Amino acid sequence: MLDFLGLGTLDDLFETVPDALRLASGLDLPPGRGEPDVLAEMEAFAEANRARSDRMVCFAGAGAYDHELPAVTRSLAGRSEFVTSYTPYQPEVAQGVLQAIFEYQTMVARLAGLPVANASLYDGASALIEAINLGVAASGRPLVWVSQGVHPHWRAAAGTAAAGTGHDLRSVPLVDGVTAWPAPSEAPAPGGEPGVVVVAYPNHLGCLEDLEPARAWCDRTGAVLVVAADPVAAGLLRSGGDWGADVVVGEGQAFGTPLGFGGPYLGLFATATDHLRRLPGRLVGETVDTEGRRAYVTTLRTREQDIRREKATSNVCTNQTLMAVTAAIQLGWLGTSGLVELGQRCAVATHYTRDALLALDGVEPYAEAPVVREFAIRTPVTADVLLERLADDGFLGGVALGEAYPDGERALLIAVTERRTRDEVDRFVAAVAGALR
Amino acid sequence: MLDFLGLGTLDDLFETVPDALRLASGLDLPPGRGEPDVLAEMEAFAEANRARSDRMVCFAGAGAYDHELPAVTRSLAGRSEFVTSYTPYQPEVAQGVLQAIFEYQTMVARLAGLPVANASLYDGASALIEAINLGVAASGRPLVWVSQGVHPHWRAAAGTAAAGTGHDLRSVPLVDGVTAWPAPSEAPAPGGEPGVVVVAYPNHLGCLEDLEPARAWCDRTGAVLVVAADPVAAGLLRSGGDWGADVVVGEGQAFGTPLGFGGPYLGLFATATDHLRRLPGRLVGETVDTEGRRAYVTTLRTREQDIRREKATSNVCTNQTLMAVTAAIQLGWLGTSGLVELGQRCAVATHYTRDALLALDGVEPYAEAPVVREFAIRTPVTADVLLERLADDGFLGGVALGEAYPDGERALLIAVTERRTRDEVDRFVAAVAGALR
Amino acid sequence: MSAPGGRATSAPLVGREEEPTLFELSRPGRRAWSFRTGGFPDRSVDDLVPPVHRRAHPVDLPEVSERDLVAHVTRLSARQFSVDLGAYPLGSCTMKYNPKVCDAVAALPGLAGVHPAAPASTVQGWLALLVELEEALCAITGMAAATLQPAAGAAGELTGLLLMRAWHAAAGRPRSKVIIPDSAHGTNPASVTLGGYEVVTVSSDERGCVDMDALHRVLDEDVAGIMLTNPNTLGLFEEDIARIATAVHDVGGLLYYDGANLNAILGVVRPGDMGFDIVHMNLHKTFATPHGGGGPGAGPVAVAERLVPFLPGPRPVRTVDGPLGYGWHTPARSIGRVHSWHGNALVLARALAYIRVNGADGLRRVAEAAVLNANWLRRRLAGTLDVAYDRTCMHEVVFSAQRLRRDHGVRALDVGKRLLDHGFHAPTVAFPLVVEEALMVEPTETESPETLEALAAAIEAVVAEAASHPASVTAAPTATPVGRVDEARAARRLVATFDARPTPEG
Amino acid sequence: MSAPGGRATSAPLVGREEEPTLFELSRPGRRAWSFRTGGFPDRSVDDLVPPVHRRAHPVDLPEVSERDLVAHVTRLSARQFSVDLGAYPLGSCTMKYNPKVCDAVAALPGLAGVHPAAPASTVQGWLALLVELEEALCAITGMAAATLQPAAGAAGELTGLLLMRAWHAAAGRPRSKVIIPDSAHGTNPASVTLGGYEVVTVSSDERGCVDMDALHRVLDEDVAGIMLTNPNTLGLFEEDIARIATAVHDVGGLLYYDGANLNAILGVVRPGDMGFDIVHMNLHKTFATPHGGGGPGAGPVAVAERLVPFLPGPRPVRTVDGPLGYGWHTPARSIGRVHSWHGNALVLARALAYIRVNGADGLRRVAEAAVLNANWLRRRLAGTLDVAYDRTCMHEVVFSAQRLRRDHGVRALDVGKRLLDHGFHAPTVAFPLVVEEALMVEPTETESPETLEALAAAIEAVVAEAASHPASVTAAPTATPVGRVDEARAARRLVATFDARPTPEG
Ligand SMILES: Cc1ncc(COP(=O)(O)O)c(C=O)c1O
Ligand SMILES: Cc1ncc(COP(=O)(O)O)c(C=O)c1O
Repeated sequence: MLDFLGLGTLDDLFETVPDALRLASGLDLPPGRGEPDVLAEMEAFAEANRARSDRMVCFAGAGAYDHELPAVTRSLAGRSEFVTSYTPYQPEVAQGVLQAIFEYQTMVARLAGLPVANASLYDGASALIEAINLGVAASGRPLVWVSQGVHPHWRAAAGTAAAGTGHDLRSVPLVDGVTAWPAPSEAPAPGGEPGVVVVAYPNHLGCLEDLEPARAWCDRTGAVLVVAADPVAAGLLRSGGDWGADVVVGEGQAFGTPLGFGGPYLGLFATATDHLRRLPGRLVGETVDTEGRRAYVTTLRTREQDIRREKATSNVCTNQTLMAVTAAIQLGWLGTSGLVELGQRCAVATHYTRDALLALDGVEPYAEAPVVREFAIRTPVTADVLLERLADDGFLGGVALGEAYPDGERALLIAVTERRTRDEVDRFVAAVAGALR
Repeated sequence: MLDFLGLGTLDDLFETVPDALRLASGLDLPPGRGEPDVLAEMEAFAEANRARSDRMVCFAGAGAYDHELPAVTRSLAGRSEFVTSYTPYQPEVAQGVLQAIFEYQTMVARLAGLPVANASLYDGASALIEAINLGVAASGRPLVWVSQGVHPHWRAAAGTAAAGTGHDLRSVPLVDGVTAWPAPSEAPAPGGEPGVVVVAYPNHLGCLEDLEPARAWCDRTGAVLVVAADPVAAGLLRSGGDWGADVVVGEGQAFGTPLGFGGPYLGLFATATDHLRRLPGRLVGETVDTEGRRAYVTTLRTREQDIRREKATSNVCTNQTLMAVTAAIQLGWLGTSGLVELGQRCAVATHYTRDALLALDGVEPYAEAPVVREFAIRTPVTADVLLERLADDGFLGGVALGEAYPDGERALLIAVTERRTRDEVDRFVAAVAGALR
Repeated sequence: MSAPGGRATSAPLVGREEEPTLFELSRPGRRAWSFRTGGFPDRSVDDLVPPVHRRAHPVDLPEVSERDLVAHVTRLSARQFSVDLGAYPLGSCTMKYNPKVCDAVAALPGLAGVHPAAPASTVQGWLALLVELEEALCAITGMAAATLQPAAGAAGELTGLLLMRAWHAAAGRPRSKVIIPDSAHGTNPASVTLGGYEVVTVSSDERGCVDMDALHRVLDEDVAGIMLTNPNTLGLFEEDIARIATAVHDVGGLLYYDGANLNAILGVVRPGDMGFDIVHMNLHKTFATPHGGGGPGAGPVAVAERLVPFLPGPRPVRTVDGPLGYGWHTPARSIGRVHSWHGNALVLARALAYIRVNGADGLRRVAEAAVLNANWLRRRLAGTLDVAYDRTCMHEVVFSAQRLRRDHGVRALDVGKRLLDHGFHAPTVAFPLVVEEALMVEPTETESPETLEALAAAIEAVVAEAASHPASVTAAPTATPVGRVDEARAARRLVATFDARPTPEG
Repeated sequence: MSAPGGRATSAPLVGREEEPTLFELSRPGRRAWSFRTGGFPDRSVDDLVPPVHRRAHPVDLPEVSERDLVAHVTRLSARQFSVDLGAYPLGSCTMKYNPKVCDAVAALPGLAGVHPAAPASTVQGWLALLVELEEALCAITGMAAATLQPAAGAAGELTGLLLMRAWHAAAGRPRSKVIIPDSAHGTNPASVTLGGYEVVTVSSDERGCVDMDALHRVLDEDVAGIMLTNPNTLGLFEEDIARIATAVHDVGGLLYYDGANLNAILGVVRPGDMGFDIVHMNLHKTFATPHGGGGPGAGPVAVAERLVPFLPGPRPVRTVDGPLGYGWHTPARSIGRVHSWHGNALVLARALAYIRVNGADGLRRVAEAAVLNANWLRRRLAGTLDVAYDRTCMHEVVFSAQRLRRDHGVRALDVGKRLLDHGFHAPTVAFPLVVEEALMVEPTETESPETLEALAAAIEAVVAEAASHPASVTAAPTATPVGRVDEARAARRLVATFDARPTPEG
């Protein structure tokens, strides 16, 4: 091939790279190794993780949950046609991915109780950020009220992004586990009239809060209501749309994606049709081919960065399609009854666990509002210490509530999914009792 | 649907089953359980196996080897089109499996050094039995000389089958690790003029033997020479065909199939064109479709049981196609150079291990003939005791040679594949030393 | 012709181009393999292997990159129909959907990574699993014990016949004949021959069942036994089974049950209760093993009490004393091994998982749905095709295309080929032999009413087309990756390896 | 129209029939799910969840059996092109083959099963892995440290711009503009806006590189920095990079390297050595993450020493004291989090495995092959299509179909569509914007010479056909699962969910 190009050596290929810049001695990396050696090295990393769901019983949640990952979802989502294809730029050879996304969009819209959903965003945090951007653009007001019930990492990420957009994010505190919105009578504090109001459902403490006050503020001020909703709880709870949300965002990891140390996950995003032209990210629509057969294609592309460039609704390009396809498969696996059953099983197990823990000496509720899959407790020792002790007993005992909340160091957030059994919970409660003794 | 059939209850479907025979109280089995529960139960069985290759270093062989199972082979062979299809009775929608088998047949024929190979048999033992049946039919003489170097389980299975066919199987003993064929001068003992002569290469002790004497006997008597050859050693060794075999059989597990407690494995079968009409099992041939495009189809079907019934060459129907497809993929992965490399690595590691073990006090060679991947040693304690001690140290230390061989209880057969590292071997040798102390 | 070399184009998705063989894609020097670093001191194989044993040239295998290997095999897979793609109403083959959880079971490192010769103390999980499976299969069949060694149905048949032979021999009255009905699966007569017996065929009566008179005519003291499938391969239940059993037992013969497909009788009736002495089962039909393009399977054989001492060994058993819960045991008068190891163990693990998931209740529902679906199709298509035996069938139903052939020259085979164009696999054609132009349909319990209706509608459409445009049917299929394949040429000019191809022109 | 319900026919394999949606296949009461038995005492949810929160009706989801779900999704997959099926010469997208061993890595239970909030003491393996990846990425780019949090390239860009902003702010001289070339990828301007900057575009010169004069005209003290891709999106190396760097640094600006695709420069030249301050990488292009139909990816950002204190946190680090080897650390002036957790961790694990398998030598060979392949195609097709900039390119090459359009009315888009009929994915069309009727071809290093030749031959054939039978090209594709798709209608009559479909006639 070099001959064909009239070149002498492979180095000549890089003739356009100035000599002075070229790496003289190669990369400072070890030489290549055989795949089995590398796999063994990676297995050694894996072995060094004690907190793996096949060896430690998982009560951690906080936005990442140990739900059922059925073989059927894994094998279907692992089909190489899905895994090794690109963004469906050529719809004629991409109907598989396109139709799967179309089905995903439909399911997410139904979960959210809103008419449109996009083809995915990176994760819960990025979905929230895009929702805020959409809300500010729609309302024309950069003041954003964010309930402290929203996941602290998502709030942090939104804060990071706000440095660029200049949005003014104000935290609204929780009191007794639910957001203490300013009373309607108060001067619209903090910060003036909000353009966007963000609330989580259930919130980070696992608590269910009444979304009416938030909706009322939006009605009063013309703000956009963003609800960060747990899509698993949708089996039992009213949808964001039903509460009057303009945008519903969420983390879709629970639908078929492994814990994976936090990624890749799946940002869910649904909205009302008014906001269609502001929708961030990809959207698949139904159409026909030249012979009138049903076909799918990415649509309303003029919103997107590759066409609109600096005026795009968002900069997102690569998204989480494979996770979206996975979620569509998993939601198909669950079906109407499975989602209800899932919600119920989580709720029953969560309440059983909560009751048993609260019966222990020294354990107190962190908040009293109703919960469905997660709850926080206060303990006499710090959460970090407690977690270490529980880890030695084979339990990932929860997530320390941490600095984001008052006295959070002594508070533990505990999630109980449908994968937990009574036996596991009983042993866990005993281990907590032991650890506190 | 019952209505459509004019039936009242599901029970009515079984109206043709006499009442007296119907199960009144249902099967004596527990009620159905959820898949996750069952998976957990199966995981508990798995957990109860200490001898798993991810936790114990494997030096066991004896016909089942711990070779590399690359991710690429596993993922390709796991494609559901291969896994969930039937025997390719409709070639127009089965070109995938058919072509894969055609490629497999070609590769097996080349490994064997013979022109034709079938589409697979159950395992090494069944391939041997079919070869004996073919040989007796071809020679017209039911006397079969079987070298004791042939795997004792295969010999046992051949003996079982001989009860039906009436073939007269005679063992020819090993002396110094190689078959002691009757001298050409001797009265053709044992049993008269053989119709079939069977020899293993390398044999069960791992030893390489000269196949000329066996070939000479066949030439003299018109017997069919069957060589049970290790296909991995084919990277280094002369093929059965090259030694003059009429039929080459073998166990194909080493090519991409997991140890799997002994199955499903893969019976390899190749032969000379003279024996084509006696070939057992399926055979794929190339042909064309109506438009002249290359296509594949199962052929010479009149040999098979579904057409020839009691006159068929064999009763085999379901075979091991998926393992054959797997082997074709794995042999494609290995390629010419990989098979050589594989053979070399096994040989180097095997000799290193053998030398180190023989340097230990009390360890002696069981045979002196040359070896490539496996060898036997004599130890002062019984092999069973030694294996238990080694298991406690994390080693599956080999396979007890056992009753099939003289003083076999104190002999251990040790296989060293390309997956073993020097560090593992050094630790193993130290463990053997410790166990013998 | 296709460009050779590592050509990555996706013919299957977009058209009907040939896929070159891996040999044509090969280029010397390319490779995909990689091994662990052993770290052993270098040694030349020439020092290790004597020259007489060294091969002169390496084995010629395809040399391709991993990329080209993956593209090739993926494209091959795209030229292959499968259950996961669509319905496969192939009678006698039970191409049902198998739950994916069984794949996960078979892939567990603690099952898949276990060496078959590891000491019993280190494989207690496997031994327990096998014992539990044996017990479950006995409960399902109503037998006393089972061997799990046979690798497929035919291997099970031969094992059963060898048990029969050993039993008669032990009783000191060896016999020479085994009776099988004319509708029997081809493996039955082939196995009988291998078992050292002579095949005696009994014909079916006009209802598709064993003709009792014919049976009585052939029964004598030289009959070792009879092999039956019940429901038989016409999908019909042998109502006279109790009388058959008595008649055979009366002459000292044994009853063998070809339980290749148990779908129809699970939880309904048990071979043991019908009087059978020996039963083989195809776990790859009823018990959740996908067929893998032709295998692997597993064909355990369960037997009545009196045959237990003859079972192949070693068998996994619960130990009665000693520190271990499970061990190996070879029965006193064992016929010996019938497999290199313990049978197709990973297939056996799938089967136990499947039985556990279904349980007693679920297995019964399997039978109900399998039989309901077959009868629904029988009724639904009764006006379209002739039903070979128009009575309640079990899990499969045999139609006949005799009239189509007579009136329009369209054969059962053509109907099957045309169905491929409709996206369905063809039914079994030309079997069972006792029905002219047979089309044997086994919908299985896993297809939905909508699929059955779509299948029926497709068959209706093909039959209608056979009358209106017979040539379109006989020229089918046209929408498949290749058109109708020249089978005669394949046999006439045998090319069974790439090396046997005539050298290409030019 | 397709029969609704759980219809199992394999349209994709045999024809071009539609696949119904899962909603149409749904039948109330069917189910696929099953859960572990919890064993908790029964309690009614009505006691647990106050009525105001309870939904009135369950969420309407498809109700299908596992069998129908599998058939549906498998059939969808059969309507999808992919790298594993064939070559995907999509410029700027780097659709290369990724070794399967990386899938095995991402599936390891000890990596995939780890909760992201588990205490550091229980995730030492993950922390070590991430630190080692960071170090390797720094070695490759010549930078001091990196954040692994960004989930894709665009997220990396925004992170980089926020770092730029924080740095200028910390230095007390906030700025308002960022310069990008007109050939830049669309995410660059979009990210600049989100970073709070104004986009200033510089044009390319006639050689396809940044026009130095134009650059000097826009450079001033209000410029926060410049975003460049080098090789740029025309596949050309910006030879003047050192002068550009000096010029930008001279006005106090920073240089941002859009390293979406590093294939061309691995082991050849490092962004750090060219003078860049910030680099993002798309691990899903260069480092072994298959694209998953559009994602997930990972877009780590590496920075020069002076920007390290601003990196997002918490970062995985080697600990200097304490009992643990690895821990978390948030830099002093961190811009904050840019991900819900720690980034797309399983993608990061794949990348480290890929880097280890290749090593320094292998990565260099990647660059050589990527560049060699692109230049070979450039040369091979120079007589067939116009090369936009006919000079040595790097890993991709841009052709123009301008003449075809002018002479025959065939556009770049049509050429791409017709290539689909030849079994290849289309090149990138209509990007970069600066080339009329652009056809941007990136063969990648994983395609063989034979594949390149087959691709070239197919392009030649299409170009010839465009002259002889332009209508066949503009009507393409015809051999694909669907014909050319009506994109305008999709936007005009938006149907973005099944519920938005007009109710079917009848
Ligand atoms: C009725 C019947 N008996 C026996 C067999 C033989 O089983 P196998 O193919 O597993 O050898 C089959 C299946 O092919 C069958 O359908
Ligand atoms: C040059 C260039 N920059 C940036 C991006 C954006 O990366 P991502 O799609 O991961 O957000 C891409 C890829 O799409 C690209 O090709």
